[in-house]
Amino acid sequence: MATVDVFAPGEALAPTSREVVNDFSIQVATVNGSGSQSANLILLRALFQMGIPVSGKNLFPSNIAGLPTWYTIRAGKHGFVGRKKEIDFLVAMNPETAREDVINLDPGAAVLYDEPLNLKALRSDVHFYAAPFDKLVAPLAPPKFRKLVRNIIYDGVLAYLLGIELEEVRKALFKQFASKLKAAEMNWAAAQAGFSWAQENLEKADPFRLERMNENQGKIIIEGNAAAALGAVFGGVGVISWYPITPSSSLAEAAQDYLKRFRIDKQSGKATFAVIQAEDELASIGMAIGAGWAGARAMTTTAGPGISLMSEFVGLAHFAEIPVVLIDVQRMGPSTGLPTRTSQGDLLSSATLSHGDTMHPLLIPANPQECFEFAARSFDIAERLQAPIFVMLDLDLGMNYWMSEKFEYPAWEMDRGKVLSAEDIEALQGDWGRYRDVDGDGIPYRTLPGVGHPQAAYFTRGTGHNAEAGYSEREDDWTENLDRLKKKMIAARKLLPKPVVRDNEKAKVGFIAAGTSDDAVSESRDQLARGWSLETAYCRVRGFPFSDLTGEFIARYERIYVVDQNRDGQLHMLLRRQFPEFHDRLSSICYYGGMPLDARTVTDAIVEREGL
Amino acid sequence: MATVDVFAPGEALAPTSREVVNDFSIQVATVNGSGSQSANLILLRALFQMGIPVSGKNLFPSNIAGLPTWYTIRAGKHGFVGRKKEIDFLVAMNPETAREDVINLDPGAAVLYDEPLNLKALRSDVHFYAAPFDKLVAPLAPPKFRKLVRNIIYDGVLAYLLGIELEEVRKALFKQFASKLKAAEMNWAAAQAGFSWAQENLEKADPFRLERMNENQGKIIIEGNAAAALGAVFGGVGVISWYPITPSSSLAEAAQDYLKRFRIDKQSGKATFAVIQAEDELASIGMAIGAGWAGARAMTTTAGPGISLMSEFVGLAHFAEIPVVLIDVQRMGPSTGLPTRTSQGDLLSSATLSHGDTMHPLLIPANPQECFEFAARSFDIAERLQAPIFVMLDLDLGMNYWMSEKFEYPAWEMDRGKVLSAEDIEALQGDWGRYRDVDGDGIPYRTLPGVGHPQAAYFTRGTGHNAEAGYSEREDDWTENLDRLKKKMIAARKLLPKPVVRDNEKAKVGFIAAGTSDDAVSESRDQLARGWSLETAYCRVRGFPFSDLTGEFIARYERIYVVDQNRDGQLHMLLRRQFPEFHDRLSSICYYGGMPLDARTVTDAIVEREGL
Amino acid sequence: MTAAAAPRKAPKINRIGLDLEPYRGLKTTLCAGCGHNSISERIVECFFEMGIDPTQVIKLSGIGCSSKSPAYFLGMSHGFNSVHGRMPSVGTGAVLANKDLLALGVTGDGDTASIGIGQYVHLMRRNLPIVYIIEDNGCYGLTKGQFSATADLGSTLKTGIANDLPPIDTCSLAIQLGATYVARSFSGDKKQLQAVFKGAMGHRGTSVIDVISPCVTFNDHHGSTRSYQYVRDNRTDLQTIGFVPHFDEIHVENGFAPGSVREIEMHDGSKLRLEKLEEDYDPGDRLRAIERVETAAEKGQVLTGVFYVNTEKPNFIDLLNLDDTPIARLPQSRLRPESAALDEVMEELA
Amino acid sequence: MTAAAAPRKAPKINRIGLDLEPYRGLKTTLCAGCGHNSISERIVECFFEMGIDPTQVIKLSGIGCSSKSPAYFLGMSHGFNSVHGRMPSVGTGAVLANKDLLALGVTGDGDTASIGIGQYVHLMRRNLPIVYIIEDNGCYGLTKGQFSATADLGSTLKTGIANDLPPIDTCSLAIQLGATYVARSFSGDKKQLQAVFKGAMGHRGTSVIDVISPCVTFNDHHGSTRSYQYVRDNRTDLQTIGFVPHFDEIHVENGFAPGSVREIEMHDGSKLRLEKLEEDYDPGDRLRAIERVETAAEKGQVLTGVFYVNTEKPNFIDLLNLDDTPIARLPQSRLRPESAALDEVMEELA
Ligand SMILES: Cc1ncc(C[n+]2csc(CCOP(=O)(O)OP(=O)(O)O)c2C)c(N)n1
Ligand SMILES: Cc1ncc(C[n+]2csc(CCOP(=O)(O)OP(=O)(O)O)c2C)c(N)n1
Ligand code: SF4
Ligand code: SF4
Ligand SMILES: [Mg+2]
Ligand SMILES: [Mg+2]
Repeated sequence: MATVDVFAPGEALAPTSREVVNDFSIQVATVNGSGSQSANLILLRALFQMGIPVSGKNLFPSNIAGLPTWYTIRAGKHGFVGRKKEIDFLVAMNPETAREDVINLDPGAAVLYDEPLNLKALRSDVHFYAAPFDKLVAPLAPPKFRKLVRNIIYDGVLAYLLGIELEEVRKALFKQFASKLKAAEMNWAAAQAGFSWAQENLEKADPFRLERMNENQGKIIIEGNAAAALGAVFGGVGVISWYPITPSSSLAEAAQDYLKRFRIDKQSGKATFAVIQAEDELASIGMAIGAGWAGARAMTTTAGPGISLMSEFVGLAHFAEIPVVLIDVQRMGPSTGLPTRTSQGDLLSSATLSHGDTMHPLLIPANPQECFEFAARSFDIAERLQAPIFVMLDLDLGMNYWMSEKFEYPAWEMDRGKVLSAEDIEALQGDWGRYRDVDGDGIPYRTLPGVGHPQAAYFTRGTGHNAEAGYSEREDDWTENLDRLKKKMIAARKLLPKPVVRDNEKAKVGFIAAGTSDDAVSESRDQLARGWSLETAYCRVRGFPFSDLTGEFIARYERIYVVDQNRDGQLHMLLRRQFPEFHDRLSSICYYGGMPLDARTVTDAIVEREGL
Repeated sequence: MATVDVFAPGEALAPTSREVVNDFSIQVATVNGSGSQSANLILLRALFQMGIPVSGKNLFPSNIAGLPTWYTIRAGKHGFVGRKKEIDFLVAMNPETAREDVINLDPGAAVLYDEPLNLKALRSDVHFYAAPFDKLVAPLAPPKFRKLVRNIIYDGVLAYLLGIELEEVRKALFKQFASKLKAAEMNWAAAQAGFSWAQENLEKADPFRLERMNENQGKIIIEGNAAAALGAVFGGVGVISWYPITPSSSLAEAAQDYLKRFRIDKQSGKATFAVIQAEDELASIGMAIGAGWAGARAMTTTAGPGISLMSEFVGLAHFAEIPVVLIDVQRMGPSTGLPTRTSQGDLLSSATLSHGDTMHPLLIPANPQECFEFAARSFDIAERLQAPIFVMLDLDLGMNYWMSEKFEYPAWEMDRGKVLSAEDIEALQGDWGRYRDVDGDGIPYRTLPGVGHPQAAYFTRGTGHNAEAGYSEREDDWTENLDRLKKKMIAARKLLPKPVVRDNEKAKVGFIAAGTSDDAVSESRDQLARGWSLETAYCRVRGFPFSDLTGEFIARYERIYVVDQNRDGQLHMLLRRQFPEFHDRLSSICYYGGMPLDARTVTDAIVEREGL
Repeated sequence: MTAAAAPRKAPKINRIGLDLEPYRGLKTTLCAGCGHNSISERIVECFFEMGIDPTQVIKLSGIGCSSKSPAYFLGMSHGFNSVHGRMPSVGTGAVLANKDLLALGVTGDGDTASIGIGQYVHLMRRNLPIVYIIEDNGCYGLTKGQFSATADLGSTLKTGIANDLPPIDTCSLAIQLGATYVARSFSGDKKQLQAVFKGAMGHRGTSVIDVISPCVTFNDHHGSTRSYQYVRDNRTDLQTIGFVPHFDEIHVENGFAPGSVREIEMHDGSKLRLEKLEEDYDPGDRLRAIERVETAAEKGQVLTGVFYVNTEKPNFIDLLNLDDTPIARLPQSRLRPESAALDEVMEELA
Repeated sequence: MTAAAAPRKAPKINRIGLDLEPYRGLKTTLCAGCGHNSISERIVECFFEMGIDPTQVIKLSGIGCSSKSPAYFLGMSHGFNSVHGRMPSVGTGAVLANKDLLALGVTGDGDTASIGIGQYVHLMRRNLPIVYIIEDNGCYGLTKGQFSATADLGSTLKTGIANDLPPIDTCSLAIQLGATYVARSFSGDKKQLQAVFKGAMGHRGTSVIDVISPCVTFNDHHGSTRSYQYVRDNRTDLQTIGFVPHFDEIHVENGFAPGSVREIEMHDGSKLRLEKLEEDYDPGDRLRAIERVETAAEKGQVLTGVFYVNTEKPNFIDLLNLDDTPIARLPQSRLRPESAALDEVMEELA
């Protein structure tokens, strides 16, 4: 049930006059560990430099080398660069998947392939270009480098076929191999060779073409993990304890690199941070909690299995009221699941992680800028609330390359929360209670170990306690404490980023989505408006518990579709939990195939549900 | 806002002619580790033997010796033996709490106290009896036994004051000290001494009295943990791996005792079971999963912190479809919380334990019979569904003494689920797939390791797999598998115990509750009917996901009060999740003070909400 | 890509009448040249040559490149690729449920010594009958090469960063904590690996074999102490190891110098023949074994050989005194006590 | 109930001008006679006598009777009673955040050796500056007396059931894995305990002190190897231990036979004086130490003394090369890089 107009399958193909400019997808099918990543990034950068809105998404297997990998570049002249479900231009380099890759194409697509694969015979309704990569690479590089250089050749061929400016390929290439000039030269020769060969041997027949635009002024290209890492660094993180796990490892590793660069004293060589690769996730969250308790801005990074392992400790941090940041780069679960596929499957488990009555604030960024900002702000929120805060990225956001505005320097004062100094304690003559609700917002005051005042100490515990932090099993102490914790979490709403609301006076239908569903929903709204004249409103939530503004949004529209990248509609569930009165307006659209969500999937669902 | 008629506080007290027979509460306040447990159990048993409906609840601190403990016996001639909020007859043996204990009494209550405590001065509106326990004990036992024997004396005094038949005290006492005849004799002398002294020195002034009934024919007294342990033994458990944690340790320990008694071959001395005290909860659930995978009926026992630690492994068992039983004896969380207080705080976290989309069936017993039956049945359900099954006891049910009908021998055939034998595989000529949905119920077939057929093996994993158990990262394999798992969990409803429904044609108001809320809700319904003429219906759910019958119940009543023993209304949340269309009928009554729920708390809430 | 290939000279049919095929697994998806692939090949050979019924074997693993490898051998055996670092508990449960199966655990150094060290320690204490192979590359292969807890002091990452924490020696720990067959070998030494594996297969107690198994992608460079080159340059053999299968009494694999050989009879009747290279080394002496292994570590030697064997100590199944029929195979009549038993208890509680 | 009471002869005011009161904690809620109470008393005395500022100490624990005890000493110090078995990670984080604090971990044998052995092992590797006291009663006191993983082979429960798994020796493990001050003592030996504690307080690395601390309620009976009686009957001292505080150079606590005394200078300048009772024992020899401890275990000796000291090895904070100001005290200006730094990165990514 496709919603974009297509050829009838099997129909033979004549060279087309219809042109598709700057709005299509290119997919390169290779084998991982074969070094195609460089070639793909150069392609991505070249388009970026040509001022075309673009994104690059890597679909890779959960192993190290030798298995199929697909890299997809989406050019989107209207600014929509979410995944496109259909592949328009395929570069088929992998013998293992080439057949299936070609068969899955929509008619009218184009294929550049490695000549020996002989794909042309497979169907007549797509455009084929064959290139003899082995032959081309032979004169360019000594045998041991050929595997890598070979891939750069397709960059050159594509440059010719799609109209990518060769100068931009050169710039991107030299940026990519900045530290290895020799390799750069060799690869640049390969790109040129590909281009020349194509110029002489291929005849352009497909409609896909790129041309310079002017959309990327002042923009950058970055993965969400690197953006969040930078956010943590500029947010003043002090201690990062982590355990390697896809897709979060690169976040901790990037943070470590940036910290080494910017947070080591030039004179003394000494560090204002500690990054610890812990022995597992129980240890990494334990260390972060210990550090948060002792007054450092502390965080850990992980993915689903780590969240599960951290469950007991997060309950402790919640109940003992210790600031700590957890960045969860969500991958597809349950269990070990699909470690290299994206999902929003940890929303529910994170929001109520641990046994007993708990609730934890979530921040849900949708783009690198928000990764940066939310990571930086998460420490303020954690220290203000004295609670664990989850920053919910996902694999798509974290590991793929996104265009972004440049990040704004965090000009705000850090909020270190309600911390009493020795002078404060002195002024209070020691009359303070660690868990007293002095301000009526449920948030108590704390002291840091070592503050040095004889009346500053208190005893932290996960067991029942009274307002003075004394051990207590009394019914009234317990219920008062739990009530205060609830109050505090309700107060949390105000500290979290507000939803991004796109009202629409003409609309009866609204969307609610979070995180990386944004691209697909935005593009789908465009498709619906243009293809079906369906006007829609849109509220992108960015924090849980949800803002009142979200409730007000729901109240304004008759039918709200909540888009989730998980099976059970976890965002939908959390919304219904907080806004039960609107339960019958909220319906759920779930995608859980592990690919980045695409607009067509959303549009198809709406078309069906709305009976369009 | 009390709902039972009381004296005006402070009003002086005349000996009363109003008699309260067989329906009141006795509380013994002592210090733990002082051996009062025996004295209290003897009291409980004596009442039981007198045919009076009775329960005994121990309120103890989370330490080993030296802190205040309260033992409460509830006699309930109408069969309501849930906790009574008011203490009617206090035995004050603990100097540390005596003052507060007395002050908290309602007017008209009675107090037996240790003479030196001199409590009489505290107020004039309760009945006091002072006994010189030290003086009385001196001639009865050598110094080192006096601490223990002293407590038995209050049994004797109470026997006189309340009309407990001394012969029943004797029987209970000799049962209690069955293996230690010397101790029995010494204690029997103490009981008699208490009785005689009271006879000679006390004048009965309070209204509370016990007299023989005939309600306990064929009944037993047992803790829920022992009942569940028996259930596991008769359910055919093969491997129990556990880690000590209050309040579940006694379950595993009782199971081990029963297994040693009934499941060791008399001739060979060999065991048909293995009980392993693991090194922690990650290991105990891992062992149980390994055993379930290899074909044994396997279980683990734990409490909230353990549930949190088991989170990752439970996701594996869910996703790899391995039968395993988890018994969670719930205590008060979050975090270490109140280890010796009861709650229903793990319903939500257990139902969706682990990251990603998961769902796990819960069985929620309300009494020892159900503990027995559900524990036994849980293995059938686990093996039928090939999934982790949670049996949700709580501290009140697990560790306190309950009257019960005798358990019925499980006459049903064990359901070992869809397991293919070597012959089956042969007949299929090896054409089977571990995760194929052959029967359309979402439940696949499995083989056990060692079954011996060359085509029987498959590879179990927590990563993505296809219907043949082959590793797969394909979008279609993944979504089909997740869809099947969902279908399976929906099918689970039919395997779970149906709700106990008490319809009421005259009622517009209904209750939904689960587990140990039963006593309080049942008694509250009686109070509401008699005190406020409010007729109510009642549906006690016993499994999650909920039966359709529960949905139908909700549809029949205008206003449904969902009673929860946790702060956030977890049962209420789960009901709203499954039956969103009824969200506005369902309102939530939550108690989370850690005591066993009492009727008055429920009644007070209804009276207020219904504006009675 | 290398399939777990057959040895060249192996006989076509083994003593239980099977050819090599049933012992093979799927095509490996590990990197070409990965030490783990060689280990898979040895496993295929050893089970074939010993004539063990593959349907009576279970393969257990955690998470990692190494932990994937059970898919690449013994395709007729049930396999369980569990969660990261917690395979020992899963294996324990499986063996409790069915003590008649031969349990083969294959895991990584990260899986065992980093996240998994707690379960490892307790597994050793129990002396559960299991063959526990650590494919030890000193790093986390599957997550792209970070240090694991067996990385040596000073060993470097590809980025040049040096490890500054002392390694956990899984062998000396195993000996200390109660394992009863402990060896270290090298993925590149076919002969030694075979002898050591076969010895373990005949042992009914916890066998730990730490196999140095280089990660060609992330840890095979100069500066790494787990590279093929480093192992070749720094390897010290404790013994020359021969093996005489229980079904083949006459055959002697090596011509040993008389007197210098120590023969150990395993539980299945096979004999491990250790030709001493270090004069007075006694693999029955627990304290000496620990000391020798620790000394090697201090000196930067890659010491290989059978460090410790104890065939006397009762294993966990012995301690539990389990019924002859495995628990998993017991019928309802043996699992559910008679109704008289319930009556008895009810009577007591009445 | 015993309060953590003062020593009788202690001077009234210590060198930083405090009396004993600030070193005390709440009244204990442990059983009367519990070994843990004696340890609390020693902690109070040692911190008082060494004149350590209690506001610069943090107390860390897991869950158990032992782990409760930090509430009963050093009331002026921040305390953190965390989760079962995972105190090492919490302590690590706290020390990273504020390296200037003296970290005192107090835990049980169940907390450390059963559920916590994984974190324990990794703590040892890091040589984090922390004083880690194990209150070792061979059982789980708080959950009513089950065996822990340090219970000796054959030691019995009150029910008569004997332990059949080998114990984990936390000391030999600590030495093997990298701890740099490792001792065993007895809750009933006030003098030894004081010297051993004070030595640890002056050490900047991981100090492990395994204190045999009988559980009078569940594990003090005949048949237990952790009863007061058993320890008295089977105790062997490695040394007689004296201590000279750094602020008191002249004072010599014991009259040692000349030549037989080994003096070790701790990081704070205090001196530990070990009068050798076993001739050639050298607490600097890692392998000998492991061997001696393991031998004692095999013989059923309760060996006490300072087993191993290494004041040379860099600790975890040294390795991290942290700024002089503890991370927790750094102002915003030092935590947030200048805007130029962000500009630089943005430029690279443009
Ligand atoms: C709970 C959890 N944490 C982290 C991971 C990520 N992870 C996968 S494999 C691996 C390390 C494997 O290292 P090792 O056991 O040495 O195996 P190798 O790949 O080196 O053979 C990690 C950390 C995971 N799968 N699960
Ligand atoms: C995760 C978790 N599992 C189990 C428990 C229950 N528990 C509390 S204390 C304890 C054992 C403590 O033993 P040990 O550390 O030796 O301390 P002791 O009481 O003997 O001093 C256990 C198992 C818990 N609190 N948390
Ligand atoms: S990454 Fe290393 S360990 Fe993993 S398969 Fe490749 S070579 Fe082997
Ligand atoms: S139970 Fe044992 S360990 Fe706990 S306080 Fe009592 S004596 Fe001490
Ligand atoms: Mg490894
Ligand atoms: Mg203990």
